[in-house]
Order: sequence, then structure tokens, then C-alpha cells
Amino acid sequence: MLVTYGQAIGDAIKEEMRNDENVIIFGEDVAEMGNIFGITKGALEEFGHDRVKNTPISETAIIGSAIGAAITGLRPCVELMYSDFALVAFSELFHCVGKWRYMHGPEYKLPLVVRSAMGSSFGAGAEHSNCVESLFMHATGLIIVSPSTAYDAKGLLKTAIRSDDPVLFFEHKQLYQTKENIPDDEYTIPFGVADVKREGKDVTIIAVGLMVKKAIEAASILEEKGISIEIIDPRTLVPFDKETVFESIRKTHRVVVVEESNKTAGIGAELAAMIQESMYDELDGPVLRVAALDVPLPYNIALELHCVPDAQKIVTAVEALF
Amino acid sequence: MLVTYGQAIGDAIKEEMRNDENVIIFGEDVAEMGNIFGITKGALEEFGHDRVKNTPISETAIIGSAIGAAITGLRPCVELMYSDFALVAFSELFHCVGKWRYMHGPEYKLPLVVRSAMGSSFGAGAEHSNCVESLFMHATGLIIVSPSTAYDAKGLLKTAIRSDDPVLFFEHKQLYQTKENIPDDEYTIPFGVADVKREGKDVTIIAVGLMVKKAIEAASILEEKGISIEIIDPRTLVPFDKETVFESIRKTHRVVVVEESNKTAGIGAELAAMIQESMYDELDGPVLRVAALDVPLPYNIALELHCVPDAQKIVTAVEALF
Amino acid sequence: MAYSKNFLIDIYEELVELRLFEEKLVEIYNLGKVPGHIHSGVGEEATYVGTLATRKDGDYYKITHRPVGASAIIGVPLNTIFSEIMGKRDGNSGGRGGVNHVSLLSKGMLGFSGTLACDIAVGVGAGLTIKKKGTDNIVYVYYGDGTSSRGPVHEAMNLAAVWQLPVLFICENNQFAISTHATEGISVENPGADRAAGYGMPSKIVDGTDVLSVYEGAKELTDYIRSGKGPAILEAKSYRWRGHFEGDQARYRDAGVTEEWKRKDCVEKMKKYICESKVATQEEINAICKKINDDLDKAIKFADESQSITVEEIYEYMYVK
Amino acid sequence: MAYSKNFLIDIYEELVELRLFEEKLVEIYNLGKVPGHIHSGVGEEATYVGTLATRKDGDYYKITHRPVGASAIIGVPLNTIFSEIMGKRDGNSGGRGGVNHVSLLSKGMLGFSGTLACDIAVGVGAGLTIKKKGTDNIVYVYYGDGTSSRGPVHEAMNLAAVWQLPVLFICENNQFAISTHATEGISVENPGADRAAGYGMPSKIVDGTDVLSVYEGAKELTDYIRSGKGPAILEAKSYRWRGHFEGDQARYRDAGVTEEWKRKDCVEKMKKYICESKVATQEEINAICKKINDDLDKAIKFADESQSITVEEIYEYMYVK
Ligand SMILES: Cc1ncc(C[n+]2csc(CCOP(=O)(O)OP(=O)(O)O)c2C)c(N)n1
Ligand SMILES: Cc1ncc(C[n+]2csc(CCOP(=O)(O)OP(=O)(O)O)c2C)c(N)n1
Ligand SMILES: [Mg+2]
Ligand SMILES: [Mg+2]
Repeated sequence: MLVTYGQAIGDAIKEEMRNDENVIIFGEDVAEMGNIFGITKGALEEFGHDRVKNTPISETAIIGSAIGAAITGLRPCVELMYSDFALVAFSELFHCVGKWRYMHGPEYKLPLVVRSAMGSSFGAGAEHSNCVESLFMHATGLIIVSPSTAYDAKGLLKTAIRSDDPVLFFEHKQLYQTKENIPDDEYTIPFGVADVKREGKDVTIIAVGLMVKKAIEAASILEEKGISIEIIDPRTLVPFDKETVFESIRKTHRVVVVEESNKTAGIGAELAAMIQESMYDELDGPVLRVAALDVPLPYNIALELHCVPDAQKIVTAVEALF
Repeated sequence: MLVTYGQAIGDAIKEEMRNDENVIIFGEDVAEMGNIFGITKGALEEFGHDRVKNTPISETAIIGSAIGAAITGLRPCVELMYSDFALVAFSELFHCVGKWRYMHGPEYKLPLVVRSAMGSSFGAGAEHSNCVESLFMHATGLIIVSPSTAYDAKGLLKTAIRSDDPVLFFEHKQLYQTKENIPDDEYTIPFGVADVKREGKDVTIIAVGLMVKKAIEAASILEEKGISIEIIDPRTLVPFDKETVFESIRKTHRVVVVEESNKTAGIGAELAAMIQESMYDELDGPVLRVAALDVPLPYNIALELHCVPDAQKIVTAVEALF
Repeated sequence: MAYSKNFLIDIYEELVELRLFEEKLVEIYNLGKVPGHIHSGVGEEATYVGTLATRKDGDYYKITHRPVGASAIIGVPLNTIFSEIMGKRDGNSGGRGGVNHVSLLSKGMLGFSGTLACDIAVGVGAGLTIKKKGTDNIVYVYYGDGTSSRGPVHEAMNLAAVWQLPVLFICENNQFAISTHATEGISVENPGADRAAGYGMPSKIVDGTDVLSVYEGAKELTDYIRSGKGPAILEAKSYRWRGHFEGDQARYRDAGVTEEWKRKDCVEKMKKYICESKVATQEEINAICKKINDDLDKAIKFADESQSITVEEIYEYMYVK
Repeated sequence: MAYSKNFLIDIYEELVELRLFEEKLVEIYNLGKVPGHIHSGVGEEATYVGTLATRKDGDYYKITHRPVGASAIIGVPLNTIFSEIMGKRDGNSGGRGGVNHVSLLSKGMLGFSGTLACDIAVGVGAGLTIKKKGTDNIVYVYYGDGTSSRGPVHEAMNLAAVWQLPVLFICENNQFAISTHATEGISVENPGADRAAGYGMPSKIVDGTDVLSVYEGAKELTDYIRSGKGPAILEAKSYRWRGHFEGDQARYRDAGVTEEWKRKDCVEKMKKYICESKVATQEEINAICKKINDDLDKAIKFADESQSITVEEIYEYMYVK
């Protein structure tokens, strides 16, 4: 069936709520409004107020209560409206969600999912556009998912809801309306398995979220220039599928990492550091990073677009490797 | 004069409070108790309750009110007891402190300093031992200082208090009692100037905070093995003194980055990525990272010591480069 | 209270300015001239105008995302405001911050955090500066009913109260946090007033559709605060006329109730009052409206013609040095 | 209230257990057997014992860093507790978590966050599970006077109240947050009780040096909560006898006041009561103390002999899978 990325996410939630009555959702405006993007639309009508709850604007209580519900037998799939606001519950996520089981012992399971909409979206400004995955990569005990297609989003979210470990699930606002044909039958996608979004032989591009689209655009441009690009979407940043990446590098010997957040200490920092550490002898050049400029994302749209990576910037980086 | 790192910090605060009556300090237990490590001892007696204030346990209010005080003319030097607790005010630091001037315009200056004690300290556990600099390196608009000696701590803190830009100042608990002879006369140290803590020719070690000490230990061991180590302490992570590092690499062609926090997406990730990007042709091998294991820091001291880097782990990493 | 003619006219002018501002904001948004999202404050003007009628030079203000036009009342030039809203060079941050960050420190505006409530304590910090200087100035800290549920509000209020700082917290209770009605998100009827006792602060509830009621409540509390007695909470009851942001059809609520509230229009109420009490004639009122309308249009034109900053300027304003 | 003999003996036993536990904790700390910092709860036993006397199977508990011995009352085996405190294999997390993370889910213990107050809402979440199951169980959420100033307490209380969850918030007001006296950090006299109305919850203040006063207050509120009426706040007034952590000499406060409070010893008070009301003889009491003392010593010995986990096990308990 042809669905949008947004629908795929909504469907995954509803299917899992049908599968397991312990799955509940709560967050700001998820009930009547079906969340501000309409992703959870219909859940309230089908499952009722006991399982679909609006919360007050209180992100620390959302995460804290999700922990409490999860360890006592429910499977909360909660929402932090924009991923920028995940930072107001940063301690709860970093110290509590990530370390609870380790600090308290193996009785403690945290089957909880935190969904959050991320990324630039044309004038949303410096506090409503952030991609924050890299901040959580430094945490311990979390699973971090950042899907780029409807197919991946659905399969990974179903896995996330069934997981006994806590998952941060980042959805890109600009992808909500993108459409894809996905199987009618139920499927799940395991964590830690990257997807090769395009095969190629000259350069490996690792791209995340919306940047997968930009990388695909860049690959077309580069193809015309005679450079063949392999695009790898890790899909889950933690656990990270090193093997798929390394295999690609053994073929291409050149790597560019593309992310939407600003460059310093971003996703690309970890991936570039890790790759050159592990695959030094296979590399024909440095692992390059394409990322946003290190400024708060400007509100002015021309500046915003200048700030975040686009196909042209990826092309330039790739060409610099030759 | 011979002072401890802790005294040097206390002296810097008091000297700047004498210099400028707009400098005020507040935080949990900074007044009568002089903070839980005794760092601000004596300030209350000298400057009174108007300028030395205990706060309730409310980190978001500490940072928020520091912003408000700073933009309206005071120069707050505030304290977040342990740097782990900086994470409960993460949004205030990341979104507000870091972006306030950019979002509101050049009238807005934020002459504020946030001091915080960091690092492992023998059984303090997973929530009282973190080093969190790397999380803030991904922010924009912050200055990040992490001194390793009494001399550096004093000179940099004085610069921080005089800075019109916001500074996060991380003090290592295990360093508070270390002693050093420092000048009697007033001095300051500019941001963005790394210090070569030891000259050498075979390998460049970049180390931060307590890890500078561990690197020095490792260098002695390696010297006996005939490997000459240059140790660079960036002192400020933002701004980062690339030139001193690059110059060293032009000589040694080998780099190891040592940090105390866990490896994934830590300080070493950014430094390794940046160095191999900029200095690829100068390098004779990968930039290696020595960091803590990717687990919440265990309470059991044997495991804690196993987790964080020590001289031996640094030696092993250096030897792997030959 | 007995009011002077000038006072009433000033208040009315500000109400009209804010109303027209908020209406024009929607217009320019619909014309595609605003990059970001806007949150119209139409219908809620009295809360700002009534409280701000108690202001003095040297006071500070922490406003919210709704209504942005309040910055005009506080004294930010319209050209600056609309330029920032349209993301242009002549805005206070050259369009870097945008519609939610219209601000001017020289007029006492402290700025705003789009991450709601992270800025409440910013007002408290400004109160600390005032207290250290020893003036009788105060800080006006506005926040919404929805925002009242956030932890930093609690931390900021407790700190302001223990330090006895000159801060007036103003809860704009427009009954909604996006789609969530106050009764669904808040455990008490009056998220502002009912919590004041828990900080040892006085409070007042006022009718946010009646600017003079707001003014009187604000006057009582600001007098108290200016006399050095510490912070207080004012809660104004109003209703959000439009959707949360433009595009939100507000299907989650009863349109009939909205219509009822629209009949309690604070601008009309005041107009009626000044006409009936012969403070101004219809003609004078028309002249006021026309002047304001023209000023707004002029500023919108100015902003429209203002340039974007160049990409080379993107790093400016990050650091002082 | 009229109490049965068994009830009184049980309560007394728990008081003694907690007292001896907290004393022995200091002892083993001084012997260097505890890796981390400890926060002795000596003198504050009645708050836990009195509230926990209202507990039922299936209830949940969110305790704090003080007194850690409360976990023994709730039912965590002493061997587990001391092993965790000493960082050993037989602790609940094999010594990974440590003294502040003594816990056992099968006994209803939810765990603790060393980042204070980040765990208050964890109790609220457990309340959600109870409400969904429809039992009359409740959650006991303990927090200190100092912790009451943190934002997440506010968020958690508001959420518990709007969702009408079965949670008893217990404010252990021992009057200090490290060196900061409650009056310096908190803007009202009763950080628990004075804020209850702001969430629409009932509250009670009890004498934390009198275990039966605590019990009676807790009984009233837990009956209310178990009947489905939603959360409530109990505030117990006590005093921190020792420094914040061992090594803190508490120079910031008047030692005379501490001595006064020590004369209000909750264990002595209860002992006097059960002796005078002839519930137990001095001999019986001696036997109780001896038995508890021996059990504690045995557990300490067990823990002392328990091994550390090996470095190979360091990654265990990170993930379920
Ligand atoms: C910390 C945080 N959480 C969520 C949001 C998303 N958000 C923006 S406005 C809003 C509703 C605010 O309600 P209220 O405070 O009543 O102000 P109103 O919009 O009614 O004027 C929400 C939830 C945000 N900006 N910040
Ligand atoms: C978020 C956070 N801030 C600060 C601390 C440091 N700290 C540990 S205990 C404590 C005092 C707590 O006071 P209270 O809640 O009254 O409990 P008590 O120690 O008196 O039992 C503080 C400030 C912390 N652990 N977490
Ligand atoms: Mg509202
Ligand atoms: Mg206390």
C-alpha cells in the first residue's frame, strides 16, 4: 500500500496497540488532535482515553512517568513534540532512562519508546529545528532510531514498541508527507541493521534522516560526473551496524558522512573517528563530514537553507576526495 | 605561591569580586559552607549575602536567573554542584545561554560563568562522576573551559569572569587538592590557547582535565621505552586551538586523544574527526581515542578504575601506533 | 477608580494597536511573508495592555509567543518588529531569531525562549539586578496556562519568593495549550492564583476581557511589589480566539464557546466605555484607528523592503568577541 | 486510635531496625567498606516506619538517599542491601549502582535517581499502572524538603493530580538541603503541605519524631488514596541529626539546636510508649534489639565476604537484549 511516512508511523502505533493492550501512548496533544502533525489521529477513537492521553506541558513528567509505567508492566510509547524539547528532559533521558537498569539490576526492564519530531522545516527557527541524536549517542543504555523512509519508520517503530529496552525514535518533519509503497503484511525491522539505499563503487556516503534524500539527489548529480555513490542509511545510530559500513568501505575506500545537525561533536564526529580508527588502511582519504554550520539555525529561510546540507554541498565534499 | 587547584579557583573568584562589584556568585551551598568542596569559602564573609547567595535545589532557575542578571548588568559566576546536574538545566544551557544573543541581537551580552565539579572520584557512581564537556561542544555560542592545573584554572577563570560571552567552567574533583606554584602577581590566560604540557617528537597526546596527569604518567613510561611524547592540553575545548595541535602533528605525525568520559560521541570523536579531516596527509596512522568504556560508571571501585583511562591504557594506545 | 481622560485614551490606543497588529500579523502570514509559525493573540489584548499600563521606565519584560505585538506597546519600533518577523536585516537580530524573538533590551525586553518556561527565571535574574540597584522597578513575566505546568516555572517562582525579588508573574490563562484545555492539563482551576500561596505570594484573578479589571489588579500587585515586598502572581482569564497557530482549525473544541467569548471582546468593551463616558467621540476613535493602521502598514512596507542579511553575516551575533 | 500489641511491636521493631541499620552504615563507612558517600538517616526513622505501616502487598515505593535502610523495611534482604552498599556481586545490581540504588522490583521498589527529583514522576508512572489494573494499591513517593524546590516535583504532582493517580507524596522535611536551611531555600514554611492546594490535593503535617503521629496522618491519606480519590501529600517534620554526608561537620548550623532535636528521639519515644503501656517489657525489647543487631551483623559479614564482579561483567545489565 502507498502510505506517507507519517501514516506509517501512525499505523505502527495502532497495530502495536491492537497487539498488546499494555501499549499506551501519551504526550502533549496526542489525543483529540492526534498530535500536532496528525500522526496519532484515530488512536483516541479506537483505544479510548485510558490508553491515549494528553499530558500537560511537562516533559520531565512524561519521561519520568514512562519509566515508572514501563518497569511496572506497561509499554508506554510517549511523545516529546519536537526533539528540541527532549533537552528539557535531558537528565531524565540520559541519567534515568539510560542507566536505570544498569544501576538497579536485571529485574528492571524499560520497554518504553520516546517519539519526537526533528529537523529543519522552513523558518521554524533555532529552538524548533534541532536534530539531537548525537547528544544521546554519548549516553549509555539507549537505542536510537532515525528512519528516513515510510518502510523503515514502520518496521523500526514496531520493533521499538516490542523492545524491552528504551528507544528514542526521531521522526523528520520534512519526511512526514513523503510517500512509499510498503507491504500490506506485518513486518518488523531489527535494530542495528543498516540499509544500503543505493549501491555504488567509488564513494560511501553515510546519511541519516532527511539527509538520505539529499544524498540520493547528490548521487544522481555525481553519477553524471562519472562518480558512483553507495549510500548507507544506518537507520539505528545505536546500535550501529559497523559491518555494513566497513564492507562498503572495503569496496569504495572513500567515505562522506552527512548529517543535518551542526558539525562540531555531531553524528559525523563519532562516525568519522570510529571509521578512521577501524579502517585506516582501507581509506584513500579522510572521512569527510557534511553537516550544518555551527550556528543556531537562523529563522531567515535563505540563511537556514544555507546552513543545512544540501545535494550541492555533498557533491562538493565527494569531489574533494578525488 | 604554592596553592591547590581548589584554592586557585577560589582566589580567582574573590579577586574578580574585588575588581568588579557586579560580579556575584550563587549556587547550592556556596555561602556559609563555601560550596561542598570549600572552594568559595570566605566569599560570604568578605562580600556578604548580597553577592554570595545560596540557592534552592533548582538548577534551571540558577541558569535562567544567571541569564537575566547577566543581560541586565551583573556578572554572575554561578555554580552547578556536580556537572552531572548540568543536565537538568541542559535546555537552559543549550538553547538559552548558547543562543540568546544570536536570537535576540547584539544588545544582548551574557557575561556569565557556570562552574561545575566533574569527573570520577572513587565510588561516586553513575550520576556523580560524569564529564559532560562533549555534550556542550555540540551547542553553539558557549565557551568551554576544562583546566588541568592550578595555574591554568586561576588564569582561565579570571578570563571567564571578565568575558562578555557565557562560559562553562569544568573543575575536576580529583584535581582540587593538587598543588602548584603560581605567580603572586595577577595574570589571566586567553581562551583558545592550548598549552604544551610536555614536549616530545614521536606522538602527540591531546588530553583534557585529569587525563593530562594520566598522560604525563604514560609519557614517563613511554620515555623509558624510547618513545617521546608531546602532551597538549587544549584548556578550552571551545574555542579550540587547532594551530598548536597541527603544529605538533607536523612534527610527530601520530595522535592519541585522551578523555575521561565514555568513548562514543565524546570529545575524542570530534577531535579525531577534525584532525584526520584537516591533517590527513600529515598522519602516519589513525587518530586513536582513549576514553572510558561505554557504560554508566560503575560504583564498585575496581570496576570504576577499569572503566576510566589510566596511564597503562594510554601506553597501549600509543604503542599501537607503531 | 477614577481615570483621567489621557489614561483611558492611551489604554484604548494600545488595545487598538495590539488588535490591529495581531490581525495584520495573520494577514502578512497568509501572504507568505512570515517564514515561521505565528500564534495570534487576537482577543487577549487586555491582559498585556492592562498590566503594562502600570509600567515605569526601567522596568523589564519577559513576554511570550502570544501576542508578539506586545513588544510594540513596550516600545520596540514597529519597523524593527516587522523586520524581525519577516526575517530581515532591520530586525533586532537581523532575522536570525525571528517572530518569537522580537526584543529590545534598551526598552527592557529580556527576550524569549521558544522552549517554553526556560525563560521564566530570566525574569527573576533581572529582578536580582533591580534589587541590587535598589530602584523601585519591577519585572513583568508573562506565561501561559499551559506553560504553568512546566517545572522551571516552579523553580523560578520559589527562587523569586525566597529572594523577595520584584517580579510580577502574569498568567495569561487563555484556557488552552494548543488543543489541551486547561482542565485537562492542570489540576486546579486557576493555574496562576491557586499556586501563589504555595510560594507565599499574593495573587489576584482578573477578567482578561476587561482591560480596566486587569489594570486594577495589576496596579494593586505592582504597588505591592514596588514597595519591596517581593513577587506576586496575577492571573487573567481570557480565551484564545483563533487556532494555536495559523492553520490550526481548532476542531478539538466547541466553536460555539469561542463565539461566546468573542462577544466579550476587550477592545469593543473599552470602546463602548470611552464612548459612553464621553472620553472620546466616534470621530476621535476613528482617527486613532486610522493613525495606528497607517503606522502599521508603513512598518510592514518598510519590513517588506528590508533586505535579508547575507550568508557571510551568518556567524555574527554568536559571540561578543 | 487503639493499636494492637502486634502492631506496636512491629512498628517498634522497624524503628529499631532502621536505627541500627543507619548506625551500622556509618560504622562500615568509617571502616572504609563503602565505596561511595553515605547520607545517614539517624533520627528520621519515624517518617518511613510510620508511613510504611500503612502499606499493602502490591504497593510501590520510591525512596531517597536517606535513609537507605528503608529498603530493609520494605523487604529487600539485608544481604542484598549490604552487598550493594559495599559494591559487591550479591547486591541487586552487583555493585554497579551502589548505595543509592539499593532496590528490588519484586518488593515494589521503583529505584532512585541520584539526580534528585528526576525520579518523582517514576512513582507517578507506577500509579498509572495501578490505575490501569484497577487495584487499590498505591505508590509511596518520598522526597526531601530540599528536593521540593526542583521543577520535576511540580510536573509530577500536577500530572498525578490531573490523572487522579494513587500516589502519596511524602515530604521528609528534615529542614536541611546539605547546608541550606529550609527557610533559606523554600519560600513557605511547609514545602509539602503548603503546596498541596496548588494541585488540588489534600495534605497533612505530622510530627516526624512521633511514629504514631506519622502513622495516623499516613493512614488518613492512604485510605483516601486507596479509595480512588487521587494523590495526596504528607509532610513529616524531623531533623537531620548528622551532617549531610559523613565527613560534613555541619559547622553551618547551631549544634545546640541539633541536641534539642536529639532529645526528641523517635525510637526512644516509642520505646517509652510501649514500656509504659506495657506492650513489651525491657527484656523483650532487649531481645528484639539483639536479634536485629545480630541479623544486621550477619548481613554485613555476608556482604563483606561477597566478591566483586569481574571486569568481564561490566557490560551486563546495560540492555535486556
Ligand atoms: C518545553 C516546550 N514544550 C512544548 C512546546 C510546544 N508548544 C508551543 S506553544 C504550546 C502551548 C502553550 O500553551 P500556553 O502556555 O497556554 O500558551 P498559549 O499558546 O495558550 O498562548 C506548546 C505545547 C514548547 N514550545 N516548549
Ligand atoms: C539535581 C540535583 N541537584 C543537586 C544535588 C546534590 N545534592 C545531593 S543531596 C542534596 C540535598 C537534598 O536535600 P533534601 O531533599 O532535603 O534531602 P536530605 O539530604 O535532607 O535528606 C543535594 C543538593 C543532586 N543530587 N541532584
Ligand atoms: Mg494558553
Ligand atoms: Mg532535607
